Amino acid sequence: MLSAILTKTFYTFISLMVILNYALLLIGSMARIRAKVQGRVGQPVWQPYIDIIKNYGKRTAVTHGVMFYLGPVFRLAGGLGTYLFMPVVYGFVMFENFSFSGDLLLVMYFIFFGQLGMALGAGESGHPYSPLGVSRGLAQMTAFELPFALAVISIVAQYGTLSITEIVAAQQGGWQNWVAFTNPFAMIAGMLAFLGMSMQNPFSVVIAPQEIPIGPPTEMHSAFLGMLQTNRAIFNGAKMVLFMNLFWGGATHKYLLVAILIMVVKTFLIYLYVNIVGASFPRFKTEQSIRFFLGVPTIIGIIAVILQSI
Amino acid sequence: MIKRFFTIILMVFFASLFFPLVGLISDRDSVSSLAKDYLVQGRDDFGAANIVTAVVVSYRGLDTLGEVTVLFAAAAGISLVFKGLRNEGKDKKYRVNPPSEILRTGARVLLPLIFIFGVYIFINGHLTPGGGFQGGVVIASGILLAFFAGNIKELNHGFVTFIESAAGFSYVAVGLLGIWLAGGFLDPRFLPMGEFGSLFSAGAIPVIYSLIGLKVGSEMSGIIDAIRSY
Amino acid sequence: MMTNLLFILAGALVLVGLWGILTRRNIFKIIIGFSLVDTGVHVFLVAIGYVKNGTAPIFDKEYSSLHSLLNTVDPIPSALVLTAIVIGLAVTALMLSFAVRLILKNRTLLVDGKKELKW
Amino acid sequence: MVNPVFLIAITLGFAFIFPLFEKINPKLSRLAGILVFLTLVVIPLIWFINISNMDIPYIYSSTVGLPSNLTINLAVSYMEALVLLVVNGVGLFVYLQEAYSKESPWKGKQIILLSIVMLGANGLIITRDIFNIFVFMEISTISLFGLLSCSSDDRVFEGGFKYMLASGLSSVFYLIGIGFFYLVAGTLNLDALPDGINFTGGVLGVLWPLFLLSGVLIELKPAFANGWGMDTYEAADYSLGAIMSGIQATALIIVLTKIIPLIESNIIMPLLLVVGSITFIISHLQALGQSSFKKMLGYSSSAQIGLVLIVLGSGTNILLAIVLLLTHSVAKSGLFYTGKYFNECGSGRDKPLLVVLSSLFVIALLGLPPFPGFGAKWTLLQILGGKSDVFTIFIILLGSLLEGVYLFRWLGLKIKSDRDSGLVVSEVVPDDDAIPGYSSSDTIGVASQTGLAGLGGCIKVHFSSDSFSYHQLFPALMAVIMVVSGVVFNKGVGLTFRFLIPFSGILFFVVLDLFRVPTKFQVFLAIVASIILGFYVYPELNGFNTLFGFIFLFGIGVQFIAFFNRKGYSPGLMALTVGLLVSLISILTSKTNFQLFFSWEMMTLTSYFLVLRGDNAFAGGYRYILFSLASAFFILAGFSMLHGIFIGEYMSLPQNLLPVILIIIGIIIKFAGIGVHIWLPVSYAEAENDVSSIFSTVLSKVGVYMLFLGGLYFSKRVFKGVDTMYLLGWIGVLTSVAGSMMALFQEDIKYTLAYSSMGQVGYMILGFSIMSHLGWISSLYLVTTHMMFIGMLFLSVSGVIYRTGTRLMYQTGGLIKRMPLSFISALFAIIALSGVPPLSGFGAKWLMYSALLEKGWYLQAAMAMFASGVAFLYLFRLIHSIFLGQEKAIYLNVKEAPAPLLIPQYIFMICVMAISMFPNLLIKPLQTVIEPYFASTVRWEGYEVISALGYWNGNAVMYVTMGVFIIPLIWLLIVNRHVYKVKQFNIVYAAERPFKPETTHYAYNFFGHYQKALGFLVEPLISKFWNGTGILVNNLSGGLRRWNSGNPQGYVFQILLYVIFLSFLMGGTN
Repeated sequence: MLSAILTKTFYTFISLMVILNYALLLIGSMARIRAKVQGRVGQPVWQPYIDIIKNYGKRTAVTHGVMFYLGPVFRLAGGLGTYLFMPVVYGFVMFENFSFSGDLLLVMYFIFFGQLGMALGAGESGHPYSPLGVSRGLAQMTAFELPFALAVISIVAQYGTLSITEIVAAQQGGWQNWVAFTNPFAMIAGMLAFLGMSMQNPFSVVIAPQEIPIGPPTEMHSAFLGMLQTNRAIFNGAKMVLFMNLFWGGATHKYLLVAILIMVVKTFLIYLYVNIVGASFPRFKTEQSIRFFLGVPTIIGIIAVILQSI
Repeated sequence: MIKRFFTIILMVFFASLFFPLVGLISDRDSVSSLAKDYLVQGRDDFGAANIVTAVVVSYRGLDTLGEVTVLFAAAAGISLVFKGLRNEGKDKKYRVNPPSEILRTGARVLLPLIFIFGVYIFINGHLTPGGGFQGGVVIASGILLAFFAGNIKELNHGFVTFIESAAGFSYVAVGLLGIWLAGGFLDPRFLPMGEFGSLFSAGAIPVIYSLIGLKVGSEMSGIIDAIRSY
Repeated sequence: MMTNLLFILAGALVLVGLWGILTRRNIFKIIIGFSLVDTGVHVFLVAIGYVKNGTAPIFDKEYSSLHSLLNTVDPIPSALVLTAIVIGLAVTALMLSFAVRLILKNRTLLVDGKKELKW
Repeated sequence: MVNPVFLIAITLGFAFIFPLFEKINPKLSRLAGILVFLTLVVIPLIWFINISNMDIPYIYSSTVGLPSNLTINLAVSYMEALVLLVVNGVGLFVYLQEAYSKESPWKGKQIILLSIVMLGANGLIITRDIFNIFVFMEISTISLFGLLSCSSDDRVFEGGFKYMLASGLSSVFYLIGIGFFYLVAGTLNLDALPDGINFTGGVLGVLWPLFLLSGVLIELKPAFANGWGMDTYEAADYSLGAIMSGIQATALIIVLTKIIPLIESNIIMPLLLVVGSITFIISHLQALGQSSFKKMLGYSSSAQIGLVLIVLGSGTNILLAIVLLLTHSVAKSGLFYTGKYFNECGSGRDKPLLVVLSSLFVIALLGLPPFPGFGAKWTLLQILGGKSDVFTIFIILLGSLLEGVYLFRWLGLKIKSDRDSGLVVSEVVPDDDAIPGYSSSDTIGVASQTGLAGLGGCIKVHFSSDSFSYHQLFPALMAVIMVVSGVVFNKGVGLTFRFLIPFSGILFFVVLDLFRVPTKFQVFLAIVASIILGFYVYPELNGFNTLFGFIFLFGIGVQFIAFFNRKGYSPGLMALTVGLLVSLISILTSKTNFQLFFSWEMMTLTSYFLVLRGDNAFAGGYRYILFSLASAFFILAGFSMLHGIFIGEYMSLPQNLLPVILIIIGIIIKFAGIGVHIWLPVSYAEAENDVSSIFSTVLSKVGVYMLFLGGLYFSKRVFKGVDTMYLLGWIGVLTSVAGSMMALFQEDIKYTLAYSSMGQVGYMILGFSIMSHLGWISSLYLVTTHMMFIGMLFLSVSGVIYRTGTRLMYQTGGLIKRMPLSFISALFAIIALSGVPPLSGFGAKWLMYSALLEKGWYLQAAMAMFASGVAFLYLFRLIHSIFLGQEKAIYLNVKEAPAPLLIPQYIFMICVMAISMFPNLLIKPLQTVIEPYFASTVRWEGYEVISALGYWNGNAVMYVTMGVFIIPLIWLLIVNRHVYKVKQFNIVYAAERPFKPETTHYAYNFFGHYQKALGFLVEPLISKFWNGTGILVNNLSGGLRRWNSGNPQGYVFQILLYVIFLSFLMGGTN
């Protein structure tokens, strides 16, 4: 029993390290690519590491109250949880995480956990911009949840299971078995929803990071911000892994390293896609993005569901 | 105009309801079986020469009691109506012209006759056409005349009320006596039947009719007084 | 024959009375109309009691053989009419007294002169 | 045995002798009057007892002591004795009220006339002679006219004159009718008449009874020829209204029952049905638009008579008609008197007894329990349903609903507080240019949503010196008698004694109120009572009933603790709440449809009065009761077609689709499905806080219970090719979307919560309608857990409202520092409610989605997910606006919510946590409950529940969550050792200090962008629809009222028209 728990803890640690480092590098490299596209030099690839370490290293911090203090914890717990309830690499116990605790529905709902905690922490700061960002973020979230949910439902209908592992298993045997090709409408709806989920450019009104300090993390600094950044990496990674598992056949190979490599490639491409879109389109207002998600992506999602149910 | 038109249509409808119905009936050859029973037994049952009276006072005595009550209630109602008016302070006195000589003299001659006639009518109700109501109304007409001729200035309310109450109550009491002494409510046969066709015959029918006469007379006088004193 | 004539009379009285109620605007005329209707009904009731060649149902000592007994008119409608007349009288009297109050209050003889109660 | 003639002799003798008597001694004569009127009650009572004990069909008396065919006869049977008892009782009541009235007591002629009125009524009831009926009819009308003239309103002469014309005409018709009857049958005796009738004159052969019938019918004031009566009602004194509708109309109906056998039944029955239906509906509609209370009651009387005519015409048991008639008689006269006292004293808040009485009379009038009219209506509808007479059922229920519309409006207006505008306080965000927040303290207390005056929402009832007067004693006595007789009668219809015992709890608490027992002590007793009730009913419950019994008892029992927060007296509060609990439990223990419906209506009524206790609750209560009534009537209509088979025994139920649809529509209204939801937010929001909490936690589940009770009976019914459950499922999911969307845009926190609970109930319905094992589990799981977390949330919010005195969220802020315990409770509730793992709410979501996907209801699943996302939005807004953000200056000294409010929250929280950790604590029992209905489709592996599609291990989720939460927390604590707490305004604000908290607190119109995007979805179209319906009905009412133009000649015209109308009905078109 004890050894099992220890093993599990170790595996979890490995799994987390992999995703953390990978996601940080991914963010750093993507920032650099984007800078190149815009004709700038850009930050070094390891800049996210620097930021995180710097933030954790700050000696003074101010707090606005308990909830403010706990907000980043909630947020990080949400990210970690989301990640840990998913199998990362199909077929390896080490990267199975805690996916036995629950199925796809658990993952989808656990996303809210972090959102809520963060929102609460931001709310207590008393800065008006924080709840403003929260309200925008939540509003967008409900909107892109709909096409995403439709896509997921379509997949569930397709394979008759809610278990992520089984969904991945069902996609094995060649790219032609991937959901992206067996159920393209679901994939389109899901990938459109993913744009919103990753809060990149057309849908970046939530944090609007570079211009003015608005958005939920307005008042966050030092270790709080460090945690948020850690989470951002893990959470992003988790989301991309989720999408990879759902639409792009997951990552599997008989050798673990190859499997991880496959995951890296696939998630990189997914992230690249997000960034290409982000670099190409201007930002939507909140109501515009809500209308967008409830428009075409939702219709595509409905088509996907209908196609699966008949 | 349109109202008239609709009224006419309504009338036509009514006529077409009523006339065809009555048109189905022609003169009857005999009375109904119930009436036959009354005619045959009426004399033996109550010894009343006037069968209508027997029906009114005895066979359908309850109707008559009700009839008295209706009159009583109407009198009470009318007095309340005019009392309300008096209470509203509209008691401006109309100047009443003094009665003329002819009226006064005529009244002096006629009044006793009227009263006697009234009493005669209700006492003889079981023998001849007439009865309590007719007699009572005749008496009330005498009172009216007396008012006009100035013979009475004010009606003695206590007295009238007393007559009214006592007569009414006695009527009910006579009815109850019928239960205890004879066959049923308002059964007049607890008094001797007497000789057919004479004044003191037909059991309590003359008594009842007298009570009715008194009551009606006083009620009608009350009504006259109520209207007059406004 | 006699009965039918009386019926026609009764019907005519009722109709004339109703006409009066419906078309006259003077309250007293309406009440007169009502009296006419009432009278018509009384005539109708009396007519019902009519028997061909009947006499009044009042006996004297001689006039009491069974045959002649049955040659009278029906006494029941007469009795009913007696009651009905008195009741009609009471109603009319009360109606008149209400009319007096109404007229004094509205300061008009017209029945629809001042409608304070409606709907 | 007493001779019936004594009734006449006594009243008449008294009337005749009274003038003399009064001259001698006024006081004594009035006492004698009591004696006489009492005798009038006692005599029928003796008859009644004797007839029922000794099996004598009749007490017969012929006057004059001659054979009965020669004279006028009087007869009293069971029915007459009963009617006499009630009518004379009302007479006694009127006498006591008027002869001993405070100002202008009746004397002299008035008392005489009153006894003559009684004489008339008694005579009408006992006589067996058609001409004698005429005499008594005239007696009663003429004596009434006499009494009319004493009214304080001198318009009465106008009304009276019209009445006289009408009644004169009707007596003319009646006389003509007598003539015809005598012609045809040769007798006037009612017992001999049917044998004597042999009139065959072709077409006319059916028409000749027309005049007699018209005479009686017109006196009964049927619509559309009743304006004269209504005008009289308006101007006449209250007492006369009571006489007219309580005594005379009743007696006249008895007359009608006497002449019905004289007319061929295939003519008279349909005629009565038509006439009754027209009167019932039109009069109610006309009553709807009345501003005069008396006239409204007048129209209502006319309509009630219409109902009795319907019953007579439908050929069902005549006793039902009599029971309805008598209930009406007593209730209406009682209502006339309470109306009178109300008019003398204005608002009813400080007249508790009067409020109670008028409520009871209104309830009795509507035929709601526990009054006899309820059992009678029930039986009637059962009989009609058995005959599949849908049209008559429809008419009866529609009319009753219309009646509810105006009676409850009146009642609500009387009960409402002085600051209640009677309108629904604007629920949505005001225009952009309105300045949110308050600029000075004087705005507090203006809007009812704010206002520190409403602290604790205590109803301010003062027992002033004139709160009770001995005059109200008689109506009270009447009400008590009615309740008792109602219980007796309803017991006869099908309630068992044991079933009724718990309801005595209401009485018990009323008595406590009368003795001024403080609320706190009553609450204690109530808790004890609910425990006793639990033990008492536990053995009777099984399956669903146990579960719902737990929810009801535990839910309400725990929230009783919150009532400890009340100070002083809250008259009626505990009686009503305990009544609500008892009715809910009785719903569970019902074994027949009748018991079920009885409890259902009791539940409706007690909860309605609980709503009305709110300070601004008129509109809410009004909507609540109207929709509840409509719902109840739909259910009633459905029940009436089940042929008496209990809805729980679905196996033997008939296969007819109509009752299913009717019952389901009723239930949809009750759980506020989309389209019929407008009653819910207002009533939940405007009830007192602790009461709304009970509503939202417990009462909202009762509709769900009904669905489960009907269970499989509702399923597999195909409506136009679509499974009814499929439709219900869509209604459920749309309700949840609508509820969540509307909750999103409320500034008023209670509205938010109300809409939220509407949305959540939508999920429960969705789960039920899936009709699978998993679906039912999800529904029941949500039912149970929702009770807990909405209770936490509502009570937490109650604490905030209690402390701050405002319901508008943006006015508060930053309260986390002042009310941390409330915040924690709210936080947990929100996590659970929005379905975020690891708390129990996720279990509900998981079960539901699994069930939906298993069933293949994909689009519904997506909608449900969307709705739950929206739910997350408003929940965050709620907690943010209140507890986070900037503190307001005036709330700096706010204390933590009082303990009575906190304790139940934490009890619930413990339960929620337990269920979250160990979901099988709840799901396992649910499985056993559902076992008899569906085979299990989930299996268990330890704590892991596995469905056909997926799996969920609540225990593991909990541990993982704790792990991923605690480890970063420890990390943060290590890294972040030096933290400084900063002051409120120490924020990154462009290096400036923000102006003031009101402008810095981002809370007002929180989801403005959402409204811009999707606001069109929450356009109040449905409110507009219902408002439009209301306006339409009002206009209809206005139009119909205009028919009664007030012109005497117009009324005569109407009467003549009516006779012609009757002739058409009788003779057909030929």
